[in-house]
Amino acid sequence: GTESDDTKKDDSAASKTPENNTAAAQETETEDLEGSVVIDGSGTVYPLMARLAEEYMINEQEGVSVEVSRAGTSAGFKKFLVENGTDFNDASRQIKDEEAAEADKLGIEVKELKVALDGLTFVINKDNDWANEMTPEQLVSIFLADGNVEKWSDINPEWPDEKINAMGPNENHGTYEFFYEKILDKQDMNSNVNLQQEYSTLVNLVAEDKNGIAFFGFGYYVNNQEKLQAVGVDFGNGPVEPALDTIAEDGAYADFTRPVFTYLNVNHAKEKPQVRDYAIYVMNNINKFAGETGFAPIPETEVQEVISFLEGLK
Amino acid sequence: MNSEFTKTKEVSIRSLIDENQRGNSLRRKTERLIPIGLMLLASLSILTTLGIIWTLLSETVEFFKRVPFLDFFTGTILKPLSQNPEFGVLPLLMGTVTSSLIAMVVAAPIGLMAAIYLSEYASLKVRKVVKPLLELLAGVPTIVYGFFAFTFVTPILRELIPSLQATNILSPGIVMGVMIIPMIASLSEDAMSSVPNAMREGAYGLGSTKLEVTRRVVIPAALSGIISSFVLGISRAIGETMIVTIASGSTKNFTFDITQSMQTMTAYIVEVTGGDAATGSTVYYSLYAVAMTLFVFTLIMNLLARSVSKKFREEY
Amino acid sequence: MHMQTEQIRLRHMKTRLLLNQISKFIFMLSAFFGLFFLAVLLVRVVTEGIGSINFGFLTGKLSTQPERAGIMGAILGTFWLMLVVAPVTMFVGVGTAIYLEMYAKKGKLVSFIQTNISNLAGVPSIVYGILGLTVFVRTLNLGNIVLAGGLTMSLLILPIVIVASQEAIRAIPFHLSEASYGVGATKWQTIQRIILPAALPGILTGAILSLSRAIGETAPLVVIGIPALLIPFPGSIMDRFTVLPMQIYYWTLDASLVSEYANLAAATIIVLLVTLFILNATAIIVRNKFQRVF
Amino acid sequence: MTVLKERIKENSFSVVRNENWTKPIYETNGLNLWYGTSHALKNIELSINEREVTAIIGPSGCGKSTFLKTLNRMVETAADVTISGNVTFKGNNILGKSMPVEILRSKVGMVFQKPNPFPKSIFENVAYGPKVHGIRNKAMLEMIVEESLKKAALWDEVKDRLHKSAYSLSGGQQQRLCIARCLAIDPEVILMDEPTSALDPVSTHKIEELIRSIKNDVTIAIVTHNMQQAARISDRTAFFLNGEIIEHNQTSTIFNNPADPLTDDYVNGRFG
Amino acid sequence: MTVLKERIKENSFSVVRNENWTKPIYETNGLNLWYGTSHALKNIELSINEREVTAIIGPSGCGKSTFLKTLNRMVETAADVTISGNVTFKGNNILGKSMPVEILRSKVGMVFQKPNPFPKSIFENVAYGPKVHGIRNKAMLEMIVEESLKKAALWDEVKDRLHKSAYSLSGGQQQRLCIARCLAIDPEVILMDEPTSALDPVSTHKIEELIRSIKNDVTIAIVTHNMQQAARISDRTAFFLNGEIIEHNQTSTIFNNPADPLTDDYVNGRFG
Ligand SMILES: Nc1ncnc2c1ncn2[C@@H]1O[C@H](COP(=O)(O)OP(=O)(O)OP(=O)(O)O)[C@@H](O)[C@H]1O
Ligand SMILES: Nc1ncnc2c1ncn2[C@@H]1O[C@H](COP(=O)(O)OP(=O)(O)OP(=O)(O)O)[C@@H](O)[C@H]1O
Ligand SMILES: [Mg+2]
Ligand SMILES: [Mg+2]
Repeated sequence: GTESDDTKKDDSAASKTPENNTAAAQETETEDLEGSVVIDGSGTVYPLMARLAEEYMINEQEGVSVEVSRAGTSAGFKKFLVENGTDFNDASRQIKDEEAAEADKLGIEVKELKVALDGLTFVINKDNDWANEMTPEQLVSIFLADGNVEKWSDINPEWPDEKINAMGPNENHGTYEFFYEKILDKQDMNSNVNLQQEYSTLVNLVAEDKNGIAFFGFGYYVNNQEKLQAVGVDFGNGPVEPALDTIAEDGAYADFTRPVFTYLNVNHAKEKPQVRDYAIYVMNNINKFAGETGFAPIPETEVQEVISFLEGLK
Repeated sequence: MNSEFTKTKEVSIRSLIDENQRGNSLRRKTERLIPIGLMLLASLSILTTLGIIWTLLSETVEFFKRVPFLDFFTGTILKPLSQNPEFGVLPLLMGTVTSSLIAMVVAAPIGLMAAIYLSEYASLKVRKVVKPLLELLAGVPTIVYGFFAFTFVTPILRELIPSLQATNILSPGIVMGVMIIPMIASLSEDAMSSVPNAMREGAYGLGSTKLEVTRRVVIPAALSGIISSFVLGISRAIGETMIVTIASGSTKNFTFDITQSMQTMTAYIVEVTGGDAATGSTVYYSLYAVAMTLFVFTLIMNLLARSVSKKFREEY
Repeated sequence: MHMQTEQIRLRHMKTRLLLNQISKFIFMLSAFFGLFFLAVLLVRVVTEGIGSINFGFLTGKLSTQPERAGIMGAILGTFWLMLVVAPVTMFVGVGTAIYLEMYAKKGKLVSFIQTNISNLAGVPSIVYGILGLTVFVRTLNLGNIVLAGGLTMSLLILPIVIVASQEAIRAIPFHLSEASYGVGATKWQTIQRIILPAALPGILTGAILSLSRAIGETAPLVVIGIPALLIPFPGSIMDRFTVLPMQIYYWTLDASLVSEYANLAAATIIVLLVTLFILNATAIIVRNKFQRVF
Repeated sequence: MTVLKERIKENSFSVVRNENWTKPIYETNGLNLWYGTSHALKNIELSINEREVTAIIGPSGCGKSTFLKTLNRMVETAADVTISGNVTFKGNNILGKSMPVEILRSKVGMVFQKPNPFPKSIFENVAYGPKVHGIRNKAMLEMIVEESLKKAALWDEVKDRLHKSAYSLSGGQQQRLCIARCLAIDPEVILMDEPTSALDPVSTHKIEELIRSIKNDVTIAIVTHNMQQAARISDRTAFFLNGEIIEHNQTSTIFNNPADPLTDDYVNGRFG
Repeated sequence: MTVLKERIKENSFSVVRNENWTKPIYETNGLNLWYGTSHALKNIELSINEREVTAIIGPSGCGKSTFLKTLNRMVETAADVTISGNVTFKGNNILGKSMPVEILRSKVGMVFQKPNPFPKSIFENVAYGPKVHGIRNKAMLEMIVEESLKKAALWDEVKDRLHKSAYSLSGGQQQRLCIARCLAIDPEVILMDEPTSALDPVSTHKIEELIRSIKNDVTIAIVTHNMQQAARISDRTAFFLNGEIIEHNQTSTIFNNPADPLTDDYVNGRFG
């Protein structure tokens, strides 16, 4: 109950600033634009970016067609880093060195736009009344190859003497990459962990399994709150529930928080007014829609920085 | 019309035809080109086969340069994307075989009995209604079956089998079986109705009941056709993709436990192509190796079905 | 001997007749099982999806907002896909069938082609997806456009169209060809004037049925990487596109993100099934209307 | 036709006047049959006498086979058949529900135009009937098979290869095998539908001999398009045309002194 | 057979002795034909005379249809047919490459056992032949259709519904339509394969009349299983058995005084 109230509050708070900015943006936009803006990349970021694109086409520029696809971060970069490639590439991770090098080679100037924050959320079954709060170490031990945890009682002797069914998204997902690199610190994952391609599968598995525990992005939890409960993580100062206000770069949930991005082809932004206009629109409105799609907003200062960079492109 | 007129006209018909025929040698020559053009069209199907084989083979060869042949076919662990990838295909084979077997357990008896009913028992009217309806069942897109298995059959099965997982191989297996029923029913029915009626009449004439005619005359005579319909059904189940993809998850379990999630070869292909597998990575090549295995599997099944049914056609 | 057999005969008759009755009942249940399943499936899908079907849904663009989402893009995509698949398969399929039935000497080559076709019909659709991905999308570098998807689908259903056309041609009684040859018509004249017109209903029926297979097929497009996303309505065969089953697939999976998507998926299934139903009904009408008179 | 009707009337009073008249085993009364809407048998009145050979002749499509198949209700295996009227077999109306077709058919054997042995061994073909009727005893079966094959004049030709496929026999042998298969269930009537029309002269001759030799035991109704055959082997002949009986009488009368000019035209080949 | 051979020998010296002997339009010489490995025609020596009706009789499967279809090379449409020997049509060997089959067939019409009109209108059926031979002129086509239908004695029955489907006609009318279709290309020979065996007495009679009326213009070879029909309408008769010609002679001789006992057996219905 409380979390969703928080969400709403956060929403209305965030929506203030964009309105001002939209007004500002409208001044510069004297003519009706047309043409297309092509976006591809991460499926995690897709809901947010698709939402923005829709709003843009309905409210701002009817003549511009914004196309959003979700081939995945890496596949998206492949379409991004070619001649006449896509204008934006959504990414649930930062651009890799090889990819950046490829961009240099092709003479594509790439600008990283951080668009939102995602909190890695651990979910358990609604009937699970013991593991509602855990420490990061406890959580990690469940997923580690040499964590020596098989049953709940291995973590806490008072907990049931039943096997834990750990699950998560498979290696196709940026979420897995983040979990493996940042949370597990690149230690081997327990081979018993049930890795799934589809988030819907994970949601169902945990919703039906009293001993299930899974991790994924906050968005998938927000939308399934009636089926799942989130584990409050005790980073040392008492348990913290993932929520839009705790998932912030300096929030209480920061340790399990990662940024998501979209990468802009600056050359295109210079050549095509609609691309630049859209980029500015995205940054102006990003925090308004982040909450709705299960992401936490990024600091307003960062937004302004990027906007002034974009306005400088002409 | 007077006969004088008729007479002259008659002559002119014949001479007109003869004249046209003389001028027709060009036409006859161009006619010779037609079969050549048509043959080119027909060869397109061979080209398709070659295309499939070439596509699969070239990348599969690359895969086996990286992963030893034996490891692939005897490995029980499949972790294609992990940091220490392992490429054992057995979990996928297990998933494929298990789901196909479940499907056949459902489809073979029901399909055969439905075929018997339609071919031997049903009145023309019933047949006229039931057959197109069964065709309709066969025409339902598999994605719909997948949706149905996942959102409806699994929850119902979980009421009966509490230990059943939300994604499991049992539910898609059963639904796949239902999907195959029309195919087996219609192919077996074809086989049974091509048993000459004379043979049935011979048996009826001796006072046999329908059941006896069916059991002792029709089924033995149609046996190879029926078996071939089963084999084709298996082949169809092996190649089915969307139902298992949606309803069985992507756990690469090497297990006999049908209440668990298992991945089939087809679902693996969907998983890998849907993901970020970079061209040139081993994962990318594994896609082709699995597809090749799948292709060979179904090819063997089809050839088997064909040779079985051929044998049967030779009988009369 | 006579008396003995007579007695045995009568003794067994009751059991035999009873067995016959029982098994008839079981066979009948089996035949109706599939239909029962079909009915449950339809009821389930309709109750779940009918509420979401309205004008906006049918004509609207795709959206992440369930109440705003429409499937016009997928409908148009399906339409454009058919515009590629239908002519390609008809041309190649009927041509191949004519060659095999009318011209080719029955021999090794024909039986090779025939075996090949029936094997192609048994190749899993996902393998065609890989073929399409490798050849059309990557090697020919067409990308995820209607043409690439259409050609892939064409290859997929070609064997069905060929076999259906062959059957339609074979069903034309030979005495009609005989009559035509008998007045001195050439082979091509006979094909053109007698066989094709008579076989047309059969060919069309087969073509429509295989088109409906193509409309419902998902796996190859998943492999090719057809997105079900925010893209403009396709306006030509060179545009990117999505189709109804892809939309169902994504909405089924994304239902964990937005639970209303499950209803949208069911609604899309209804649209898809209605489309297929119309096509099938057309096929049946064609078949009955031009019911063979010869 | 009038002659026949009178006779049937007489018969219903059991007044047997004709010296050649034996007991009728079959009697049909106002028999009509439709395939869908096409009227294939029209008001057939005909009786078939016990231990006689009745030939049924008529041009193609006149309903000969249909009539024959009505006698053992095989005609009902076709789709959408409607029958009205009476067909009595030994006094019981076979069209009613009273008698299961299986019992009727076990008493009325049938031989078809094209030999139709089962794809089984010669032995199994003959043993099929007894087996479905519940005879399991092996010695008994062997005895039945031997006896039936002997009656069908086939025993000597096949006794060394009883367990070979029936398809290894020639057409004429297959036809005799089918007759043996009938005889194995000891029928009272055998219906034969053009049994020799697909056979060579020698086989035809053998079958005709066979018919002559068994007609003391069984009643035979035979459809033939070969008028001379009808003349050679039958006691009575019925002439069908367009689903009607034009004439039914002693064979010699039909061929030499027919009452109806149509019969005369037909037996003299002026049509058909 | 000996009789025939002698006659052929005589004929090869063009010594026409018999008063009924007209010019042969067809001559076959050592004609053999195999379907695959089965030998369907064995060393056939037969000539067919111009403006005569030649009947071909014999039991089922003896090769009558095969022989007839060899005369317009229709037999080659079956798979795996091997032919050896000579068949000359007006002096040209038709089995060689010299004459395209289309030309041969435009001169040799064919009528089949089952009426086989095209699924088109009556008019289109008759106009089909002229059309494929390049006659486009509408008035001309109309004239040809009318004339052909008149010759086939069908005009009066169909003149008001020329554009109705040919399937709306009765079987007998359809058969006459098929004959009209042949006549429309003004053939020199018409081959008829049991043209009346599926027809009723009245239709049969009409077709026989028709044959009589056109035989002054065209040569006719007719296969029939109806011996009386052969006797009624043919000038000469050839008796086939197992792919061989047993006897070929004037019709009256074949029926009344056959040289071969097999012929005698057959025409008197002792087999077949
Ligand atoms: N199963 C069937 N369904 C519909 N019509 C039928 C069926 N069997 C026969 N007929 C029709 O009934 C009529 C009588 O057919 P039947 O087979 O009894 O003739 P027949 O005298 O035996 O001919 P034939 O000498 O050719 O064997 C024919 O017009 C035939 O077309
Ligand atoms: N297309 C074919 N392929 C193989 N064998 C054939 C073919 N057509 C006919 N035959 C065989 O050739 C032989 C002669 O057949 P044909 O049709 O000429 O006999 P027919 O005298 O016309 O018989 P019917 O009186 O039954 O019409 C038969 O043994 C037949 O089985
Ligand atoms: Mg009959
Ligand atoms: Mg013939």
